[in-house]
Amino acid sequence: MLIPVIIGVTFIVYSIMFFTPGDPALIILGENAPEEQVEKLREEMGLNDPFIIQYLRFLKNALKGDFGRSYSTRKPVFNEVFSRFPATLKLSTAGLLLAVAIGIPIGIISATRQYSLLDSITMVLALLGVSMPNFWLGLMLILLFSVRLGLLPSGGDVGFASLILPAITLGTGVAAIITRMTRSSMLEVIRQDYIRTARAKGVAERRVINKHALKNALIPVVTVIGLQFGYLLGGAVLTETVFSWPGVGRLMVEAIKQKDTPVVLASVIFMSVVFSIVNLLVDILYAFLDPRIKSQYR
Amino acid sequence: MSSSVTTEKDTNLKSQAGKKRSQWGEVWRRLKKNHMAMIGLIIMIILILLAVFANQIADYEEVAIKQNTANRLQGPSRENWLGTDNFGRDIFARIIHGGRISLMVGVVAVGIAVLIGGTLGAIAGFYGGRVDNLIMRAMDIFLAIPSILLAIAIVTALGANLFNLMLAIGISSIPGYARIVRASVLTVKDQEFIEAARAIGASDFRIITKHIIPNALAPVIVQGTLGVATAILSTAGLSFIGLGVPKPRPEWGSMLSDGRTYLWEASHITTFPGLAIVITILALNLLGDGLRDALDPRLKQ
Amino acid sequence: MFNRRTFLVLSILLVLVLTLTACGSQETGGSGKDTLVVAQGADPKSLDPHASNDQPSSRVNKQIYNTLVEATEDMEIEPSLAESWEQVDETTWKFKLREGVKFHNGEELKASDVKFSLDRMMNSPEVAHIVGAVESVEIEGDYTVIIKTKEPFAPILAHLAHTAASILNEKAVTEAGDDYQNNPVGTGPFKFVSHDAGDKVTLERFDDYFGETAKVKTLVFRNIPEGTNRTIGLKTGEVDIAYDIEPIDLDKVREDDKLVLIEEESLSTSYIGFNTKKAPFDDVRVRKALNHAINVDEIIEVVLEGAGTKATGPINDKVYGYNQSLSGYEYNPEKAKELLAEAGYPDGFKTSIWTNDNPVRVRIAELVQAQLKEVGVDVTIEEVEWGAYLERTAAGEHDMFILGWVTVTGDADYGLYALFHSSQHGGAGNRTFYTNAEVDQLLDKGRTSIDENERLEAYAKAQEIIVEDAPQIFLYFQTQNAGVQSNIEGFRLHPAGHHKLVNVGFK
Amino acid sequence: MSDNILEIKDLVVHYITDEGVVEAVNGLNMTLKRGETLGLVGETGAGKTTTALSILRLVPNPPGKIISGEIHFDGENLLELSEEEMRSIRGNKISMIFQDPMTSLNPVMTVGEQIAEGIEIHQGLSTDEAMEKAHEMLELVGIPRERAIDYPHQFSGGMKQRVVIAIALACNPSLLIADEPTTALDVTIQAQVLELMRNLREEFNTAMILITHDLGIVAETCDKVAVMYAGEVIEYATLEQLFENPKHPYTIGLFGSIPSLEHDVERLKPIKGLMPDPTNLPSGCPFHPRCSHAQDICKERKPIVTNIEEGHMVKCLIYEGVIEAKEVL
Repeated sequence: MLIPVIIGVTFIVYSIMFFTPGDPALIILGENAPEEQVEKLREEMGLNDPFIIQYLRFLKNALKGDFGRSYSTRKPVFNEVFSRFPATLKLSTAGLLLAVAIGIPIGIISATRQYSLLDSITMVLALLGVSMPNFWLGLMLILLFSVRLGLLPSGGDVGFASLILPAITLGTGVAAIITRMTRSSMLEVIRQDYIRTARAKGVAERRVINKHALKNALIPVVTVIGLQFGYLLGGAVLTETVFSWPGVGRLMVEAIKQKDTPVVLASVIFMSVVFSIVNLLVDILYAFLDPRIKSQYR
Repeated sequence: MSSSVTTEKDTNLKSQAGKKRSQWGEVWRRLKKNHMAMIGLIIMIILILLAVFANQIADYEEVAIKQNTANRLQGPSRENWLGTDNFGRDIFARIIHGGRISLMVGVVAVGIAVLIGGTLGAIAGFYGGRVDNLIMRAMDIFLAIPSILLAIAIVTALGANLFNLMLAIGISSIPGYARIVRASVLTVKDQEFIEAARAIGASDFRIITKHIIPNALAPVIVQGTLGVATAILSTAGLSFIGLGVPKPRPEWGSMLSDGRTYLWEASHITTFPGLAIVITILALNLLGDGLRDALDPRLKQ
Repeated sequence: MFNRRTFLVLSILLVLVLTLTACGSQETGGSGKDTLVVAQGADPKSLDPHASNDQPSSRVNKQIYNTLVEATEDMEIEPSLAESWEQVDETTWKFKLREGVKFHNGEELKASDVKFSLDRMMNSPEVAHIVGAVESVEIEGDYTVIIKTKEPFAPILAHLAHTAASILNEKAVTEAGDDYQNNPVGTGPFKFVSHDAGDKVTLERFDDYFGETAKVKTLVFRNIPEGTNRTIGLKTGEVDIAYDIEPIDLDKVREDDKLVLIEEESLSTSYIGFNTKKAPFDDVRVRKALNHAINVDEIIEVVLEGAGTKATGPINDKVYGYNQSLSGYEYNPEKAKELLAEAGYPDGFKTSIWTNDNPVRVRIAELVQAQLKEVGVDVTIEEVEWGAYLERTAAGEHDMFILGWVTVTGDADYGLYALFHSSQHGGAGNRTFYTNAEVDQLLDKGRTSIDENERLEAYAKAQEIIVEDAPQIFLYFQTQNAGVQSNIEGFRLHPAGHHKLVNVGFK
Repeated sequence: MSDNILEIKDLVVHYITDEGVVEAVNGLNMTLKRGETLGLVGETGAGKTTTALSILRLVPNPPGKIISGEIHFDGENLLELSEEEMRSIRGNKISMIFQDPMTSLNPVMTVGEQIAEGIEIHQGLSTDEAMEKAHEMLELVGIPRERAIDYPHQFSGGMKQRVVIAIALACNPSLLIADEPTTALDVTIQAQVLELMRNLREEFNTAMILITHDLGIVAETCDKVAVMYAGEVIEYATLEQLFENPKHPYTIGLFGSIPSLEHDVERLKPIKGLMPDPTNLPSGCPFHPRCSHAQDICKERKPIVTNIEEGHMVKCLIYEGVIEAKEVL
């Protein structure tokens, strides 16, 4: 399933970019290159071929890791994007871990104390969390922790301290979603008959939650986490811009401004592929959590 | 974004809600009892009124875009409730006019997505088989591209203006609606009243428009309400990275972005448009959650 | 059981990520006395000086490489790799190289490296124009280089001081091939360690440097695009020197006891160009009218928070050849309206102004839009992407556009020729398509004459005519600045914008 | 030690919801002797399951709440125990088999683990020992021990209910509550499962409360029968007494509503009307709106317990002599 999805993604993104106004040959050669030279380069680059031919050529090269060269730096695009990827991965992973580490326990506690004050507060905060644009949250965090308090760095990837604010920025929305999801999933599971069965066995409440309810409740949450990774990657574009984080997202924003189409193209494809792979991993994790699916695979 | 997963799951349950007029009355009664949803609704009504009467409250030409550099970077005061920006423009007026853009993009983008996604979903669900397979696989591929990235790609390609913004955000949220509508079509497709309609010779088109669409309405309304919130967030995000509406027209995301430079000296330029976004999204989420509960009472036991 | 294990795994992962990043911080983030962290607003495009002509790259390349001659902070030409030189005849220059200069790879600098570098430069589309006057580079033995120009070219030394004229090691370039920019080798006080794309460039003191060796062991250039973030970095101490403090943040740095704000007039000018081929801007009265209609002081106040000086003409007093007697255009909307009426536009007209996404320019455009509205000119702003911006202004599709120019060489030739000579229409620099035979003649004279007085006279006259013809709205000369920790010593701003860091150290 | 393993006195349980207070159990009284099997019958919503859950103190709270009453088990009032003491009783001395085996088992745990869990908790055995015991229990209910490592979805409905029974009997409880244990199963499987339960009950000498609305099952299994209506026991008797001589009009109605093979009934006489709205129970005798013998007094006066004969009790004004109904007497 992964391969056709990736091919489909490249097709969509390539088609979008194909219809971008602006002549790549002109952008490469510079503004006042002679007409015949431009035409020669167009021919060389195959820009005069029909769309489908150009796409297939692009796909062929892309499979070899060749996404062409950046218009602005002249470096191979794949290297450009790939060299930025660790930073994005680090940020997204940190954001996700933060979100999971906050969202799941809080969601569980909130569900086990439904209608309590704690539950209400949690729900209000979670609602705020999903309603907040992350770039604004980032700016507000910078305002508080960097500008006013001078505690934390506001930009760049220079060690743990510099990861804190971006990870919170990126993780908050997801944490809120995971909290809500865990809570509702937990509430649903707690109502199930098998939880009553466990209680009727004399299992302590703590154990009922941890052993019987949690794993079942996590099954839908894991799907959400997988889907949220796409949101994280998208959010990384904005978060990286706010925090001068040297990842793929900011590369992409810079490339957009410089009209560096190959870089934008490759960035979107790259992130989509990562997203697809993450979802594949989630499916595997899913099977690990849910024996009903595992036995289907056997 | 926030609740799409739960909504999808609940589609089946909800499809029954839309059958009779009187059931909408019932939905409204339930919605009225939900205080949070009512707060959301009231906020939304206020925001819509502000947007509609923006020019009466603060004239676009004379207040929202007119520069007054002598009065720049002022904090909140009696004259300028939310202060002024770096060109001395009243931030409150700009937020109201920005709200017009946000709401319009939100509604139109969701409209586009519902129309295209809904049609695709209905066709896929109704005809099934290869058509279904083809459409839904295409949707899967669309879903593999994180929606904000897809929107970025489209706006980058087409150029940044209001129309392209709506189009891009609309297109990037098509798959969600396709899935929902397909799911509700599948649940009602084989029910007896459809069979009955067929038996008296109703055309496919008539069955789809008269029977299936009303049944898919409830989940689409919920998803649409939450979708407007997502679209507004995306609009702000795209504007923030410079893919928004042209200047000097105010837009929340670009106001935020412009304010970044002045974060230290005049943080109100950044704070207030952000708050406007938060309030709007919060209201839509409250309303959306409330609608979901009202349309599907079984969930809220 | 399950959840314990999961949380255990998660927390281990978390700790792992944290420690990984924490390790990263120790090597670069520490404010140890031996590491100097410099923040600038963009990532260097390339550490191959022949493949880039952007300020961020020059700022790094300046530390890695040397040029034959060097312009000081006062724009005086000084020996660098060439210890002496002489002008043999009108078109021939002879340079005597310093002996015993080592490249970072241990090779010794030879005349052949100089020839190789300059030849390579002449073939590079990005920077060839800087040595466009050079006809050939010859060598005599290992330490003598002879440069011949096509015609007499007075500012040759200033051009050779450009960072793009940096001397590379032939062997290193040949060996590295395509990958040279990731393995740059120069003779400068710092040698290259690593370049984390989009993030930072790390350099290390070169102990065999031919001059006095650098004060700090490690030099890190960090890329922090957001101006506010650079200032914050300075405040939190993670950055030692921050270039280009946002105007709005200047007071913050000034007022901070632990920081020093260094300001200096620069060689860069900002202007709004007209398309003089296109109506109504083909009428000099309209161009003058708009010059009067624009309140430059307001622009300087709003956009630069006062950190700039109003331009009186196309170049400022830092540039050799500046005409001191010019006074520029005063802000006078009434006069502007009169002139417009005279030109046949009593009710103004509709036009457009182009800008790229540079926030300063966008803000200028917004102000200009509002100011011109007062005299009846209705302006729409079009934000055009940088590539397309250059492309389309070169093609003459625009009405008005906002651009800047840095007279890097500090010589009027560089500041005027490309912008106003009719041979330079379009992409070469003259995007206003300004054509004036007399100006052409004066600029040619300034370029070829080797009599300094004659040159000065020609440039003075040329500036007078240009201001009178007003192909641009002359805006301002931006004051350049840097915020520096107060324990830093030896830092000076260079008017060209790329500052030498060899002498910078901690007190 | 008393003869009665279980005595419920005046139990009142309410569910407090937004829509109103559901009076699920209203002053219920019931006793059960050691080793005896009691059938608890009644229509859906009569409060049978709530009663059962009250004994285990597992009424979901919120919204459910035990308002008042006493539940004596082995002489101890369960309602006064701490949660911890209660836990040591659940699954150990009292255990319960739930209605739907499909949903009663945790889908992500192996059946072995689920059986062993209770054993491990209550008998202080190590995990391995508990698992060994679980294997034995599986065999006891007729499932090969190798299947202990399988997950519930790998079993059929009847097999699952066997697993549930194994869980319930794992600690050899003195009281087993079975809540419609066979309703969700195929008819053929029902018989097997009932047979299994009967055998095991005898083997372990466990007292049992069998909740059902199937009088046939009651007839085959039970010693005593309690008929519930609107949260009260309205008739309590031995099996013979009830089947041969039902007293309460509702009970009679129940018999009337089962198609019988033995007696030739011309047509079924389902009880007219529906169960009353539990948030708004009728005044007086809760059955009066549906009762063909009802008179005005029935709306006002709540019937009390009348002893018909030894061990046969009924709550009806007819037997208090307040009203007359010839056909019934």
